[in-house]
Amino acid sequence: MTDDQRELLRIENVVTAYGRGAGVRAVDDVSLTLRKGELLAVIGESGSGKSTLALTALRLLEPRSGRVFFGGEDITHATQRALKPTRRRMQVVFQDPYESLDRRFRVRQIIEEPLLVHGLGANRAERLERVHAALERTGLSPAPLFANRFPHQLSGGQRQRVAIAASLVLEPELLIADEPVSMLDVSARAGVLSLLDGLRRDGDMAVLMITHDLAVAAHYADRIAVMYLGRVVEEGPAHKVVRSPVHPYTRALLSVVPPKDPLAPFHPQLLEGEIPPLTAVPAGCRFASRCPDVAPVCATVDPPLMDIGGRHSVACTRATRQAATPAHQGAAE
Amino acid sequence: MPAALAFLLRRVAVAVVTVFVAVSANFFLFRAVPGDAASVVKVPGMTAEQRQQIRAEFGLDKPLPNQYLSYLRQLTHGNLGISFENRKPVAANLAEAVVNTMPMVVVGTLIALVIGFATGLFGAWRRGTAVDAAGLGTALAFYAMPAQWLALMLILLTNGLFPSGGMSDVFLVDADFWTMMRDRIAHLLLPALTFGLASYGQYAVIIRSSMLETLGEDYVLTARAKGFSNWAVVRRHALRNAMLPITTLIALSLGTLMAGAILIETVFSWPGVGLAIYGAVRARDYPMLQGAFLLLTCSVILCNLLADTLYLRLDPRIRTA
Amino acid sequence: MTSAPQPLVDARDVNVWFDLPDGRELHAVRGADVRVNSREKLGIVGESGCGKSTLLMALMGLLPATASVSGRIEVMGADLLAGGERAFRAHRWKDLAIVFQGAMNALNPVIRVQRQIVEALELHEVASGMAAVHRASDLVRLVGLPEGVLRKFNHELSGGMRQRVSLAMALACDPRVLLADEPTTALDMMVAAQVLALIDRLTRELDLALVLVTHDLPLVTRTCDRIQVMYAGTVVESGTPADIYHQPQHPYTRLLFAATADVHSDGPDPVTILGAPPRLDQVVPGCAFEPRCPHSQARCATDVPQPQSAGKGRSWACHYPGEST
Amino acid sequence: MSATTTLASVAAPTSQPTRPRRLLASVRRRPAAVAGATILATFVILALVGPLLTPYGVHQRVGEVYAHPSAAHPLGLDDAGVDMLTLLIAGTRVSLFVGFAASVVSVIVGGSIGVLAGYAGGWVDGALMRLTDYMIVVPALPLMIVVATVWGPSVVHMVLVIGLLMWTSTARLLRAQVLSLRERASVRRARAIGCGHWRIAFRHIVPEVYGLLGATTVLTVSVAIFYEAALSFLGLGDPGTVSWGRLIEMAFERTAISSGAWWAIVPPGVCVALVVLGSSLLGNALQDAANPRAAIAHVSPRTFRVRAERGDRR
Amino acid sequence: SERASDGVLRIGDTGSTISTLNPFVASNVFELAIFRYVYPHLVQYGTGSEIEGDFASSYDASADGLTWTFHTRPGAKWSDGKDLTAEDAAWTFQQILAHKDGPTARLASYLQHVTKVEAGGKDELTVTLDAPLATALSQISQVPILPRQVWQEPLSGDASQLKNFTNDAPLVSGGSFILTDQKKGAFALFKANSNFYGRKPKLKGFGLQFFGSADAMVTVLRQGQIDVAYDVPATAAKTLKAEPSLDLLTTSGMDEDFLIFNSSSGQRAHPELLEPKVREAFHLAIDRKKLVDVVTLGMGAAATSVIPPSLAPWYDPATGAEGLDVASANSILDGLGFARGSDGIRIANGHPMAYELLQPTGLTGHDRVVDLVRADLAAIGVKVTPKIVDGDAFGQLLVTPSEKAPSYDLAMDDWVSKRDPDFMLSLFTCAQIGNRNEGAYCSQDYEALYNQQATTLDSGARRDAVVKAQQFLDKEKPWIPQFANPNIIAVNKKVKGFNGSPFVIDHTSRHQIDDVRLG
Ligand SMILES: Nc1ncnc2c1ncn2[C@@H]1O[C@H](COP(=O)(O)OP(=O)(O)OP(=O)(O)O)[C@@H](O)[C@H]1O
Ligand SMILES: Nc1ncnc2c1ncn2[C@@H]1O[C@H](COP(=O)(O)OP(=O)(O)OP(=O)(O)O)[C@@H](O)[C@H]1O
Ligand SMILES: [Mg+2]
Ligand SMILES: [Mg+2]
Repeated sequence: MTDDQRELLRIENVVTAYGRGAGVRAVDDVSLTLRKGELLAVIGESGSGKSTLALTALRLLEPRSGRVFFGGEDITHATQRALKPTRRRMQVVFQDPYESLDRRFRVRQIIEEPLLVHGLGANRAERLERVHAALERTGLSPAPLFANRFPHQLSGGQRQRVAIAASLVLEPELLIADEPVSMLDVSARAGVLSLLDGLRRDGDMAVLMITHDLAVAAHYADRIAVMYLGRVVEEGPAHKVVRSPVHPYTRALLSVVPPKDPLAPFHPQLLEGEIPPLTAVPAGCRFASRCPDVAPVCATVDPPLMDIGGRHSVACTRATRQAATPAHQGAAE
Repeated sequence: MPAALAFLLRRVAVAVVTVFVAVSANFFLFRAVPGDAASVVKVPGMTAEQRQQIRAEFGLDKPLPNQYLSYLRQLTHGNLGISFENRKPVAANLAEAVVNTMPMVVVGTLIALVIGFATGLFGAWRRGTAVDAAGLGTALAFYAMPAQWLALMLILLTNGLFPSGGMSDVFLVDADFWTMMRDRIAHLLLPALTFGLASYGQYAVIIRSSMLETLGEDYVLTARAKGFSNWAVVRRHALRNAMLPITTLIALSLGTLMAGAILIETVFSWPGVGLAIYGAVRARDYPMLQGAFLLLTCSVILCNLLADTLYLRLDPRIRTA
Repeated sequence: MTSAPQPLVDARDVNVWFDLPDGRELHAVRGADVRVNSREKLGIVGESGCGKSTLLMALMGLLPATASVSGRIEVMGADLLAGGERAFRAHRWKDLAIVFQGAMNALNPVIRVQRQIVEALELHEVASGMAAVHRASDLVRLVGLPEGVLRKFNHELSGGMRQRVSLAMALACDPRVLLADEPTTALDMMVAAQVLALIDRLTRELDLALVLVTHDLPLVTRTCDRIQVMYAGTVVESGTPADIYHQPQHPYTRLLFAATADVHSDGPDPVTILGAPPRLDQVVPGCAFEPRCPHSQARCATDVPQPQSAGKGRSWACHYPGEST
Repeated sequence: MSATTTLASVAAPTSQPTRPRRLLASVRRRPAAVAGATILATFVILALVGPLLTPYGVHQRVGEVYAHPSAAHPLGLDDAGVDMLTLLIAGTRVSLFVGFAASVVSVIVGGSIGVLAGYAGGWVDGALMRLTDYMIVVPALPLMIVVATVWGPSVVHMVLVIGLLMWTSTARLLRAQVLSLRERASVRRARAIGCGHWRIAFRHIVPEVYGLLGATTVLTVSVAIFYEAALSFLGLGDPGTVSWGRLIEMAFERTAISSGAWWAIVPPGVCVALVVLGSSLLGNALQDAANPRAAIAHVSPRTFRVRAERGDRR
Repeated sequence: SERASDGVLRIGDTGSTISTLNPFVASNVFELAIFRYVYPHLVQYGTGSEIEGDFASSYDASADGLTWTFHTRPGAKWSDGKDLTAEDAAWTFQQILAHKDGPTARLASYLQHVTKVEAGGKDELTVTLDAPLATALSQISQVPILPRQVWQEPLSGDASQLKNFTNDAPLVSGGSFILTDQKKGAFALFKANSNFYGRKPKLKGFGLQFFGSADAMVTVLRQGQIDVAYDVPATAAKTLKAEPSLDLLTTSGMDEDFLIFNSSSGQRAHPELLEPKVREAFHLAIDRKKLVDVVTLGMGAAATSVIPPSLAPWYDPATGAEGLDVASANSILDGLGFARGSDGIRIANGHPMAYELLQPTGLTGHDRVVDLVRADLAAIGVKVTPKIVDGDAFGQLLVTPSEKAPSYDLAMDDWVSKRDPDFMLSLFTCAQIGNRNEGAYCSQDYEALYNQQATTLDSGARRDAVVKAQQFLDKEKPWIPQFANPNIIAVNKKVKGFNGSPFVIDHTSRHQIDDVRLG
């Protein structure tokens, strides 16, 4: 299979802004590619534009510029009606399992609704069968026991599983999960994460997962994209990004996560200051104001995302001084 | 402070739009009612020509857009037209009514605020106790009483102790200042008290609930953790925050105050705005009604604007951000 | 020189019940002990709803009127529970200061930061007038903020700044013990790291004792000298971070570590602890962890395990400690 | 997979009652709500079976003008020698009808406007909200008086006048609610699934505001009854019918006070006050239940209790 | 003690208020009453229904009845000291006539047949009519004489400013009192006019206070803060009668309630209603005694003619005297072949005898009248559905100009008679269709009878003519009289010489105040 055939979602130079006029550019010139069966984790501080990116990919927001391809098809400006068949192929799971399930629906109804909307399943019995199958797949077994419950009769982890099941019934090719476990207790996280991991391994489903938790990203993702202030600053295979991070921001982020063993060495590298507001994005490198490695050039040059080899790209003048090709052009290996 | 200015400007813009809507709605509302001045000004044996003449007199024979434009033009000169009923300028009639209504509404509102604050604050403070329940119950009970009935009850209970008709003893002429004053106050007592009692309930309820809400805030807990006594916490931290919704309520309640005023003025024959409106409806005095509506809507809008400005002072969150 | 220094906080067998609107009771804290020595850093971990915040509130005497408490709470030798609100108030902020969970709203939105710091100074007669203002600016500088924040309102500050201001405020009266209830959960990883490092530094510099409540295990093992693991209102295990990590005695502790992923090493897959904590509005006859415990035996369902002490603050409450697969 | 079987066995530790029942339960827990519901129910029953309770007609002269209460006429007679109790019961029907019907009208109008504005957003929202702004600032009772005068007095007109002029708070409340619902994750998810506007509006948003709608309806009843009493008092009630407002008017117009006939004035007012009280108590409780806010107060003169008993340990 | 009320008669009233002091605009009773006391009138009514001199101390008519000569009092003065002469009167009348189709229309309606008015020197005035008129003096008694120095300005040119002339108090007065202060809807205060040309009033002054409610008025009366209360509701009578300090003067008044048939020729839906026999049946079915009993608490009187009983010299007791007789009523309708349907309602001309009854708002007690009448008519198989409309709309519906037939079936209204029977009788003339002729009744036979009474100058002969007209109306029954409302005035016993006749303060006489003393 060639790369092009494996490509599922491609985002090209997307800019998404809130508000009128130029607005606040929450996502500013981002390009990403997600292949079939791949788990891409997007990490970054709060407000860096992760959710906005996800909503744009889902076309729940329309980008100001740039393009969004899904399965090779340009959906950048497709109408909601035209998007309907595509919607079936990409599904979403939100952060808050308490909010994202309609409180008045039984689990069965929640999972059945996508089938109804897309006219799948010939009759009630067939739909119910699919609902049960989806429940079983997410580990809510025996399915009939759960099917008739209301969300508030389930624990947080179970609710998140229901949300995933409601996505799975449509057998999507892409699942976008916006912080799927951050509201869950440690004890329930692993279950949901390994479920997602398993689903894409045996179902060839791609997952775009947004997370705050670097450890989670490191453990489950194939690839990691690090966002800072509306930009992707580093993107590459998970083990490379975690083990040999190139961008100073990635390095700092990794350094502040303590290892599990209290006796293992731990030298957090704290960044000074705060993220500048989106309304006052500095000229030059956006990270320059907090960069421990800052060079004079950073104040003026806004570094593009450049491939540094091995499908690993970084947006940092220092790291890419040896100058590779711009990342999204060099995507074809 | 540009954020504050922007906020204020936005509010002013909304107010201006609303005033314009009100002005226009006013005009068309009263053109839409069946019958016009000609059918209203009662002249026995009026001929068709005379009818026509009256229509001309009030400009009712011109096309609607022209009438509308001239109405707007007159408005900009502060001219609200001439009353059908007594042929005096509407503005003069209204001014007199407003001057009469003021003492009743102001004293009444003061009474309402005092009782309302006392009940509301005490209730929130002693939440869940019998005193709270009794205070809240009484407040709700007064809130539930129709103002006109409350007025009648007060008359019944005071049994002629205080005058219950008009603003003063009309036969009291050339009396000295204090006698006049005493007479005025005696006349004001029952209407103002009715007004106060009828409206204090809503203040009490809102003050209590906004106070309770504030008392549940994290910063109140912080203040307690700092070692402040309960009362000091309320005084320093809760009160000012609890004031915020009350400001809006008082501004907005002006509109509903009118309802109470009409009824109370009717019972006590108090020659204020309420009675003027009621009389104008009965007499089909459309210019007068139009003027009164404009006055009331604009004053509610103005009060809202005032409340916004006050909010700006009270709540720094609006001032910046 | 006294041989055994008196603990700053010594709470024993604390129970907290909440009256529920339907007349039932919720037993939120079930016989928990908290003991903090001078300069000691105590961490309390546990899942959401296990009673961590409630326990802290009990120590400060800030529980709502619907709560009832039993046990003994001593702060610097004074029995506060016996002394009532007045006794608690005497120690608040001067001896015990707290940074609240979700400190996003811990500042009064309509009062400037300066006033809120100064009022605490004046109340406890630490300083007043210009002296108080100077101390306030010292404090904000101490937590790494520019003096300008003194003239700001809550909404003008970022999350990290609010947390720092809360910290500055807590330090205003030179307390002996700083209680911090999940001071970093609402923050980003980087900011959280900054705040935590700050707390760590300040406790050392100012000779403070610290009680740090959180559900982030790696974080607490990194910061604290001693850890208490709570489950369903009970302290199930306590000890030094090394004890807890390397020789966990309670299966819950072990599972908590196993459920956590590690960014720095490729360990095995994190595990799930099946099921959910018990409802605290019901009586739990045996070990509260029994329904979720992979090693539970008949006795666990009926007998409440009593804490076993191994000295030096090391203890656990399990019928079959150290058992593992 | 063994994990899944165990999962089921320990699952759902929190089995709470379903939402409507929870709502009911939370209402039942509030004494104020129970009192409100009881008052309303009593009056509704009175309206239904009322005519069976008295043997007299509403225009039947049965004794002296303003005769004192007596065994035969527990509430005395009115200014035409008609039994007051009979009138009061007859008034219950009309007043309650006007109250409930007007509040239904207003909730339908306000609800539609609120939901439409909140859901559609953009210029639709802008236009509807300017309309609402205007309706809020325009003095309601005077406007009702004008409209009622022009339309002429009848019960149906009264219902429409009141209903069509007091929907603003409902509209605002619902708009705010819908605005926040629209951003809710569950609604976003519905959009992501590919649900159409209709489905989102009527399956995901509107059902969420049912509770609020119910609460506002009950609350609006009190306002409607108020306005009925006010309009009737001003002589704009249907003279062919008896309502509480008309009874107060008649007492006022026909010198009940100077005749000392308190029994002609007190009962209708008490009835209005009771129903208004009942519906605001119940309505507020429903609103709180539909829209629960944290019911904590960190400051209270009472403090937590100290118990001697020990926990279940040791 | 500071009350300026010593020697001042304090009168209370409800309902009516003063909103204008401009006699060209004014219409309500109290506004007109003010002009009666403040402005001179050539003649006025006495205490009964006879006319007497006022500013004209004597007057005579030419033999043909077309020219009236008035001799006015010499040496009279306005309150501002200016001379008050016949020339003032002539000027006023001429101005009214000059703008009669415009701003002076209201007053001009009293001078309908006047062709010329001339002053013959300072003390004489001649008025020329185009036809002999029985009501000439009665009409002239309504026209106030205005001070030229005040009214010159608004009456100049085409008098277009007249309507907006507010004529604020204090007015330049020529009558027995001077209006010193007045507030719309609240009160009017008068003091005696020392310049008055006639017999000086015995009071230092008097005042009218308007109450929003009868209750407030009655309370104040009982406390002695007013001396006289007009318009006392029947319901308060019992309480006031028990009050030792008060006298209660009760008479059946000038105000009658009528059931009105749509008699317009355009009324085609229910031809049976045009049938006098059917109307007769309605008349027989209505229980007037019960109406008087329930609605007026027994204090009013049954009405039988369009002229109220209290207008004694003109009222014909024999007219419409037949009382309640449901059996006869039923047999009349049976006789007409209007059989009852299964629901008990008669069928007439293929339609059930079910009618809509228009009723104006704002008539106290009317709902009860309608209810009783409904029940009475139901007893003869006639169904009536009341429809209530606003007073103005009611007026418009009833007096639609003749070309558009009014569309109602039945209506109910009340009318207050004037002291001259002409007014009530005029309501049925064809000329009044589209104005006051509610029901649009028109009959040439009646026109003849009406004109005869209107032009007969001899009072005995005129009475016969008036009786004939009443009897004719009783036969035709365009309206069915129902009952006369009572007229109740409560007077403090210290008030002496108060005239409690049904001709209450009706703005046609000054006697009620001028004759009063305070003891
Ligand atoms: N609806 C909105 N209107 C205006 N601005 C918005 C909106 N939603 C997000 N933003 C802004 O866009 C920026 C990016 O937001 P986004 O939610 O994508 O961040 P995020 O990385 O998902 O953050 P978090 O980790 O907090 O979820 C932020 O500055 C935020 O304030
Ligand atoms: N005021 C209260 N009334 C009733 N129950 C309460 C109250 N406060 C807390 N609880 C209950 O007490 C238990 C312990 O709550 P607490 O807030 O102490 O937990 P926590 O460990 O701090 O959890 P988290 O990590 O979510 O902050 C929970 O079940 C909670 O629902
Ligand atoms: Mg996000
Ligand atoms: Mg907590």
